[in-house]
Amino acid sequence: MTAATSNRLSSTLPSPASGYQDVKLSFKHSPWYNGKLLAGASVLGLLVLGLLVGHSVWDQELAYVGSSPLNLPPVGLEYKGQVGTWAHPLGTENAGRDMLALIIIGAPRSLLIGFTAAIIGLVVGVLLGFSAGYLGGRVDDVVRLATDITMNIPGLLVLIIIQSALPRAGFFTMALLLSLFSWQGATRVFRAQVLSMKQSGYVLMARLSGSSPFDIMFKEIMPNLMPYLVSNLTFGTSYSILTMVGMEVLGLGAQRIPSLGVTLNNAISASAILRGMWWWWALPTAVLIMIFMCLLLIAVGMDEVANPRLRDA
Amino acid sequence: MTTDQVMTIQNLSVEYPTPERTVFAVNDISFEIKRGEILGLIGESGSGKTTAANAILRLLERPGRVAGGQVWLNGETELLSLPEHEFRQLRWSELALVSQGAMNSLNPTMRVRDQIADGIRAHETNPAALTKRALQARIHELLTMVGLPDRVYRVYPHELSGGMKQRVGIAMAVALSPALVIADEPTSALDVITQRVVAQTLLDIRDRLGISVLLIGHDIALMAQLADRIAVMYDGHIVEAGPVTEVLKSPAHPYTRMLMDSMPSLLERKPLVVVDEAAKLEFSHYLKPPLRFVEVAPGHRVAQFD
Amino acid sequence: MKNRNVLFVMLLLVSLGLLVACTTEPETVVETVIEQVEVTRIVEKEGETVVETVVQEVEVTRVVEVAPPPEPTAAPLPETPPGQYQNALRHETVFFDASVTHGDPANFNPWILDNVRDVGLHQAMIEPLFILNYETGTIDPYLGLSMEPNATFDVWTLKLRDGVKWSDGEAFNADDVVFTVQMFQAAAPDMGADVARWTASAEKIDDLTVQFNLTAPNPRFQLDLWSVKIWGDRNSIVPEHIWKDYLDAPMEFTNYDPDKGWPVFTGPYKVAAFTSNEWVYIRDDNWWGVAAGFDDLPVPKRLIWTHYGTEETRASAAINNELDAMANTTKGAFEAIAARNPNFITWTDGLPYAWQDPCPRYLLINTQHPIWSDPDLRKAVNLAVNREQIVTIAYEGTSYPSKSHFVQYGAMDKYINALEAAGLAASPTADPEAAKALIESKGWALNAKGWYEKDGQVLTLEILTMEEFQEIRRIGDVVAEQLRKVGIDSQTRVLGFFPLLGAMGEDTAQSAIWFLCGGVNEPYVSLNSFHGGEGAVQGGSERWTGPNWEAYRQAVDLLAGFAPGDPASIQPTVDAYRYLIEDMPNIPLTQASQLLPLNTTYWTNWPTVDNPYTYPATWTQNAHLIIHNLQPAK
Amino acid sequence: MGGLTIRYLMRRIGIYLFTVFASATLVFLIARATPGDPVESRWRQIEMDQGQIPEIEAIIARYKTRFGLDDPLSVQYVKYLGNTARFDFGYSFSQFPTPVWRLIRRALPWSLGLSVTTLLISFFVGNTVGAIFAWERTPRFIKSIIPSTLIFTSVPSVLAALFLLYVFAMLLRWFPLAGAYSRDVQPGWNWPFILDVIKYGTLPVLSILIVNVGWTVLGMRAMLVTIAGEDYVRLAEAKGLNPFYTLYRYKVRNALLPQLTGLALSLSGLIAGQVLVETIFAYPGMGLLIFQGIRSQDYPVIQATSYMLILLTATSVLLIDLLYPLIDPRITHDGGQA
Repeated sequence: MTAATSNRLSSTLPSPASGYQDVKLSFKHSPWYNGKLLAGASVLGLLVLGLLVGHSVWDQELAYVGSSPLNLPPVGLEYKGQVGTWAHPLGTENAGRDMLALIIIGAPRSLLIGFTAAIIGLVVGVLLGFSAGYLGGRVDDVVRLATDITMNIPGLLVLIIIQSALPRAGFFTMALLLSLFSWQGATRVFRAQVLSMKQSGYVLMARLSGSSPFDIMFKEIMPNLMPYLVSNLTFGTSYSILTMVGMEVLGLGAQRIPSLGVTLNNAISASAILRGMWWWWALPTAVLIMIFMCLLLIAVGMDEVANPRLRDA
Repeated sequence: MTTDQVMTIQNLSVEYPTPERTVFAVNDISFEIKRGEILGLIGESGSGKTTAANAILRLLERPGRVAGGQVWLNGETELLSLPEHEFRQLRWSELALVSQGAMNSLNPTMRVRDQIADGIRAHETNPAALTKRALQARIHELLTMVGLPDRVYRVYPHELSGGMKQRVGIAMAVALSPALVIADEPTSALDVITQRVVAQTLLDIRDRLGISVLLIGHDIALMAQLADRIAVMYDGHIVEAGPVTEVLKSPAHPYTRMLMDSMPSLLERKPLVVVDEAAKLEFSHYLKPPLRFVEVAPGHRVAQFD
Repeated sequence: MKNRNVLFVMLLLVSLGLLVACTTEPETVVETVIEQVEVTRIVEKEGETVVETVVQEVEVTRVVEVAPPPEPTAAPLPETPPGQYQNALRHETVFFDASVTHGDPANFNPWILDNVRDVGLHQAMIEPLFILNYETGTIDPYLGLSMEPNATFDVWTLKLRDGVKWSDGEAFNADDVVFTVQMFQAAAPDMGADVARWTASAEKIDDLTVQFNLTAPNPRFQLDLWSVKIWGDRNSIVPEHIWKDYLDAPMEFTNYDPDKGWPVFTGPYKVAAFTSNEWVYIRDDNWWGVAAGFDDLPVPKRLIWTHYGTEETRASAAINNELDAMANTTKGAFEAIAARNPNFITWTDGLPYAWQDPCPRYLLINTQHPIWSDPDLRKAVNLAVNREQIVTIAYEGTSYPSKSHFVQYGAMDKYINALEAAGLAASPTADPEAAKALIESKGWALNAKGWYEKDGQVLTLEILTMEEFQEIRRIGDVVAEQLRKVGIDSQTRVLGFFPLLGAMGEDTAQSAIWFLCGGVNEPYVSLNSFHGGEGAVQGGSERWTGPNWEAYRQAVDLLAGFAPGDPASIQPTVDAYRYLIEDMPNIPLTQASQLLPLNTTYWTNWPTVDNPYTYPATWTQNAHLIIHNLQPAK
Repeated sequence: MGGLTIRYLMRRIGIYLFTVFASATLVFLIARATPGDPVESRWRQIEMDQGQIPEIEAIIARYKTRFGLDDPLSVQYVKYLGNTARFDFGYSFSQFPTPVWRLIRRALPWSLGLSVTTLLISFFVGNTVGAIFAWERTPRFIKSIIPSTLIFTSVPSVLAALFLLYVFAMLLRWFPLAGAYSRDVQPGWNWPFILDVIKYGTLPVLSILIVNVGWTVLGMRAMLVTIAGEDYVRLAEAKGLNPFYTLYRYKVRNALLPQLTGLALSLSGLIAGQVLVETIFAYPGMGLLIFQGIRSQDYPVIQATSYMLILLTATSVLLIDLLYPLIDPRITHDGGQA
C-alpha cells in the first residue's frame, strides 16, 4: 500500500477543492491522445505531406497523355518485355500517363473536394436540423419540406445535368455540387436527435432556468451531439469522395486535370485488370482505401474522444 | 450470521489512474448502515458521493476502479471480491438503486410494467410468483404502495410526470424487498412539491418494509427530513458523521459548517456549493489518510482538522 | 480497434489484389516437338546446281502458352434433332455480343429505327435485296438479282430472285415490293422517308420485276435505298399478306405473335426467345434458299445475341468460350483474351488487329469563332497534329492515320491515290516548326507561360469529346497535348453525346472530335456532309461559309450526278477536295478501329483480311454472309 | 397511440402531396435544363451506328410533334402534371414506341429485389456486428477482427463489383458473369427460376452490400455508445439483468430506431445508385434505365423513374412519420414531445 499511499499524497495536494479536474495535463494525457485518432490523422497527414512534397518535386506534366512511354510497369518489374524504370517509379498506363504524377495530382484534389463538400453539407445540415428540431412549428415545416423535396430528386440526375450544363466545373463548384446531396441526411438526423434530446433532463433544466435557445443549442445540446457531428463530417467526406469517384468512373466529370476517379475510369474501360496492369487500378484504389481508412479511424477516434466510455469498448 | 448492520464499508478507495498519476475520487472511507436506517451521504458535487455509491454497486465506469477496501453485506458477504455472476444474483434482490436522473432513468421504449417485471423475473426463484397473473398483481401492489394510480401499469415512461417517474423508480427498487436501497439524489430535477412527495414515499417504504436506505444528496433540508444519520463528504473523504439532529445542530468540522452556511433557501433550486475556496484550502492539508477521527458526542465523529 | 490490424488487413487486401493480378499472366510450358520443316538448299546434282526443297523433321523446343482446359473432343459430336433447336448444343450455337439492351424486346417492327434490329433481327431474319462490297465497290445481289437504271437515272428496274419464300410459305414477289413502297408513301416520314421522297410510283411488271419511277434522277437509288451500305438496308421489304392489315398505323404493329409464327421474314432463322438483354434465334430447316438452289442451310442451329455489361465482363465471357463473335474491344483486352484463349483471332493476324469501320474521325473547328475563323490557324493545327502518335497512343496501334476524310477501303483507293498525287493528302506526322511559323506569321507571340498570345488574348482551343466513346476521348486528349506542345492552350471537355450536340451548336464552341460515316465506295456522300445544305447532317457545326465554300458547293453538286464508283468522278473529287483543304474547316485524323475478336473454338471460316468474303462486323446486316460461311471447328 | 388525430393526418397527407408535386415539378425543370435537343440528338446518334439517314430533318420534325416538344413549356408542364398524376408517362423517346410504364415494369422488380435484399442483409448483419462492436462484454479478440472488415466500406462499389466478377465469375466460375437469370429456366414462381435468380443476384448484391454494411455497423456503434451513457442503461445493470437481455432490450432496441429511419430513406437512393453495378453485371434494373434515360435526355423516362423514386421516398417518409410513435413512444404526432 505504500506506493499507493504516496500517490495519494501527491494527488490531493495541488488543487484539492476542485478535485482532479483542472490539473494541467500534458498533451500525452489529454483526451486527444487517442491511438485511432492519431493513427488516422498522422497517416492522412503523411499522405497529404507526401503528396504536397510530390507536387513540388515531381514533374506534373507527366500526368498528361503521351508524356511517357506506354504500359510501363513499376520500377524493377517487367510487363510484356518492358522493364520499369526510376523515371516512372509507379509505372505508366496505356496513354502514357505517369502513375505517380496521376496520384500526386489526383489524390489531394479528391480529398479536398470531398472535405469541402462535407463541411458545407454539415454546416447547412446542422443549422437546419437544429432550427427545425428546436424551434419546431413553421421553421420545422419549411425545413422538412425542403429536405423531403430535395431528397426525393435522384441525385445522379441533378449531378449529371448540372455537370453538363456548367462549362468547366472548378474545385469549388464541384464541392458545392456534391454538398447538394449531403446536407439532407445531416438535417434529418440532427432534427431527430434534437427532438429526443429536447426532453432530456438537462435541457429541460436549462429551459426552466430561462437560458436562450442559442445557449441551449450550443451549450447543452451540441456537446452531446459531438459523436454525430464528427462521424457525420468524416462520413460526409468519404461519401462525397465516393460520389465523385462514382461519377468519374461513370465517365462524368472528366477533365484534363487528372483525378483518381478518372484514372479508375480509364483503367476500367481499358480492362486493366484483365491486362494484368495491376498498378493502373490497384494504386489509385489503394490510395482511395487509405484515405477512407484514415477518415474512418479519425471518426472512430473522435467518437472516443467525445465519449470516454468508448475508449475501452 | 446476521448482524445489526446491513452494510459495512471499510477503507473504501476509488482511483482513476491516468498515465501520469492516479487521482483518488473516494479516499479511504468507512461507514456502516444499520438495518432499517436511512443514512444520508451529503457533499458538494464532485465530492465523491456518487462514485462511492457506484463502487458499492460495482457500476464504476472505466478507467475508475476500486483501489482498496471492503464492502460487507449483512456482515457476511464481501461484495467487491465476489465473482461477477454471484454478485449479479445479489443485485436488486439485496441491493437496489433509485437512480439520479428522474427523467432518464426509465427506458423510453418499454412500458412501466415490463421494466418493473424484468427485475423481478431476473431474480425471483419461486415459479409461482412468475405467472403472468402473479406478476401483474405484484406490480399493481407495488404501484399502489408508492401511491401511483393503476393506469401507470400500462403506460410508457414519457406519459408520466417527473415525480411519478421517480416513484416508479422507487417501486421498482423495492420490488424484491432488498436489504439496502441506494437512492442517488432521488429528488434532484424535481420541483419542491414533488420532492416532498417523493421523499415521503421513501419514508413510507422504509417504514413499511424496513428497508435500509443510503440516501445520497446535497439537499440538507431533505436530509434533515429523511435521514437518521448523515455523513459529510469532502474531496473523497468523510469528514464528519453522526445522528442527523446532532450533526446539524452542532457541526464539528469547519467544512460542515461552511456547508450549512451556504445552504440555499428552500425555494431556490441550485446545487450546493461552498464558494469560499480559500477557507476550504485551510484545512485541506489535514486530509491525509489515514484520517484520525475524534468522537465529539455518542456516534458523532469528526475528522481531525487542526 | 487495433490500428495494426487495420494496416495488416489493408496490406492483405492490396496484396490479394496483386496476387490475382499477377496470376492473370498465362501459364507457359516449354515443350519439345517434332516439326516438319521445309528446307530449301542448293545441291549439286549430276554436275548441275539445283535448288531443292525437302521436308525434314526437326526437333523444336518452344515456349507454348497453355490454354484453359481444352474442350472435350469426343470423336463424333452429338447433334440436336430438328424441332429441338431451342436447346441446341454449344457447338451448334453461335454466341454474338449484343451491344445494347432493350427495355421492350417484344417488338419486331423493322421500321422503328432504334429498335432491336441489330441483335439478330436483321442478321438472321431480314434478308436484304442487295449488299455493298466494301473492297470491290460492287453491289452484290441477295433477294434481288439486279437493279438497273435508265440512262438518266430516273427509272430503275428491280429483278427479284426466283423461289424466295416468306417463312410462312408464301411467295416473296413484286407485290410485296410494291406494297412496301406504297406503305412508305403513306407513312412517311415515320418510315421510308427516302422512298417516299424519291419514288413517284412503283409498278409491278411481272411477279419478279418491279419498275420504280423516280421523282428526280438519282444515281444512288439502289445503293442508298435498297442495299446494305452501312449497318443495314434501310428499307426492308415486308410481306404484304401480313402487313396489309396494319396499313393505317404500321408504326404501332409490333410484328410479334408467336402463335401466328410472327415475325415473318425470309431469313433462315426464327425468333425462339428473348429477354431485355438476350435474343435467341433457331434455324428454320424449311428455308427457301435450299429449294431455290441459292445456298445451303447455314450450319449453326441456334444464334444467340447476349449483352454483357462492360468490356471486362465481355472479355471474361469470351475467355470462358461463352462468346463467339465480340463487338469492339480494346487492344489490351484482346491481348488478354488471346493469352488465355488462343483460339481467338481478329481481322489481321498482328497489329492493327482491327477492321476499320466506315466512320473515320476528324477534328471539326468552328469557322465562325473569333479566333479560329482564320484558315491559317486551322492549317497550323493540321501541321501540329501527329496522326501516327494518335494511332499509337489513342488506339494503341489498332488503327491507321487518315490520309483524307475518306474511309480507306479498297473501293476508295483510286480516289485517295488521286488526292495523294495532287498533294492534298494529310501527313501522318507533325511539323511543329511549320505550325509555329504559321501562327507567328499571323502576329501571335509566345507569352511567359508558353502560350501564343495576341492583343492580350491567349490562343486556346477547347476540344469537345464524347463521354460515351472512350476512343474519341482518347483522341481528344492526344490532340490537345500535341497542340499544347506548339503553344496552343488546348483542353478537352468531355460531355455526354446529347449535351455535346447542344454545346456544338453554341457560337462559343471551338472544336470537337467528330466522325464521318460517309461514302464507302464513292467520295460524294462524305464531301456532301460539309456542303452545308441538305444532307449535311453530320457536319455543319463548322459553320463553313465564304468563297471557297461556294466553289466547293458547286463542285460537290457536280459530283452528285456521277454513278457511285464511276472513274470519271475522280478528277471532280480532287477539284472539290482542293477547296476543302484551302479552308480546312476540319482536319482528318484517323480511321476508326473495330477490334473484333472472333472465336475459332467452335466455329471457323470467320472473315479475315486473308479471307475477306465480307467484313467482320456482326451487328450489320451483312452478317448473313458470315452466318452462311461459318463452319464447325474440326 | 401518440395522439394521431384526423387533423394531423390531413395535414401530413397534405404535406406529402405537396412534396410529391414540388419534386415532380423540379424534375420536370431539371430534365429540360440540359443543353441539347433530345429528338435531334437521338437521331444523330442513330446515324452514328447506321450511317447517314436520308430525310432526317423531316423525321426529327415529325417526332418532335409526336412527343409534344413543339408545345410551349407551360403546355408541356400542364400535360405532364395531368398525365403523371394518372401514372400515364407516355412513350419513351429513345425506345419509341415502348410506353415508359412497360420499361419500368420490367426494371423495377429486379431493382427492388436487389435493393431490398441488400438493405435487409445489411440491416441485420450491420446492426449485429455494430452491436458486437460496441458491447463492452465482447471478447477483445473478436473486437480486433471487426474493424478489419470495415475496410470494405472504403472500396468503391464499382471496384468491389469488378473484383468479385473477376475472382468469382471469371477465375473460379462459381457465379455467372452477367444477367438476371439463365436462358435455361422458365421465369415464374418455380424453384429452378428462384434459385437461378439468387445465383445471378449474389455478386451484384454482394458488391453493394460490401460497401453498405460498414456504414450500418458504424452508425449502430455510434448510437449504442451514446445510449450506453443513459441512466436507464445503468439502472438495468444495477438490476442484475441478463447482459444479453440488457444489450438487446435496453440498448439495441433503442438504437435501432434511427437506423430504421435510415433504412427506409436509403431505399430509393440505393435503387438510383446501382447504375455502376448494374452496368458491370448487365443487370436489367432501374439504375441502368435511369442512367440511360439521363444520357439520352429521354424526358418521359427521366420523369417517370424520378417520379417512382419520389413516391418511394415520400411514402417512406410519410409512413415513418405516421408509424414512428408506435415504435418510439417518445415521439408523438403533435410536435415531438409529450
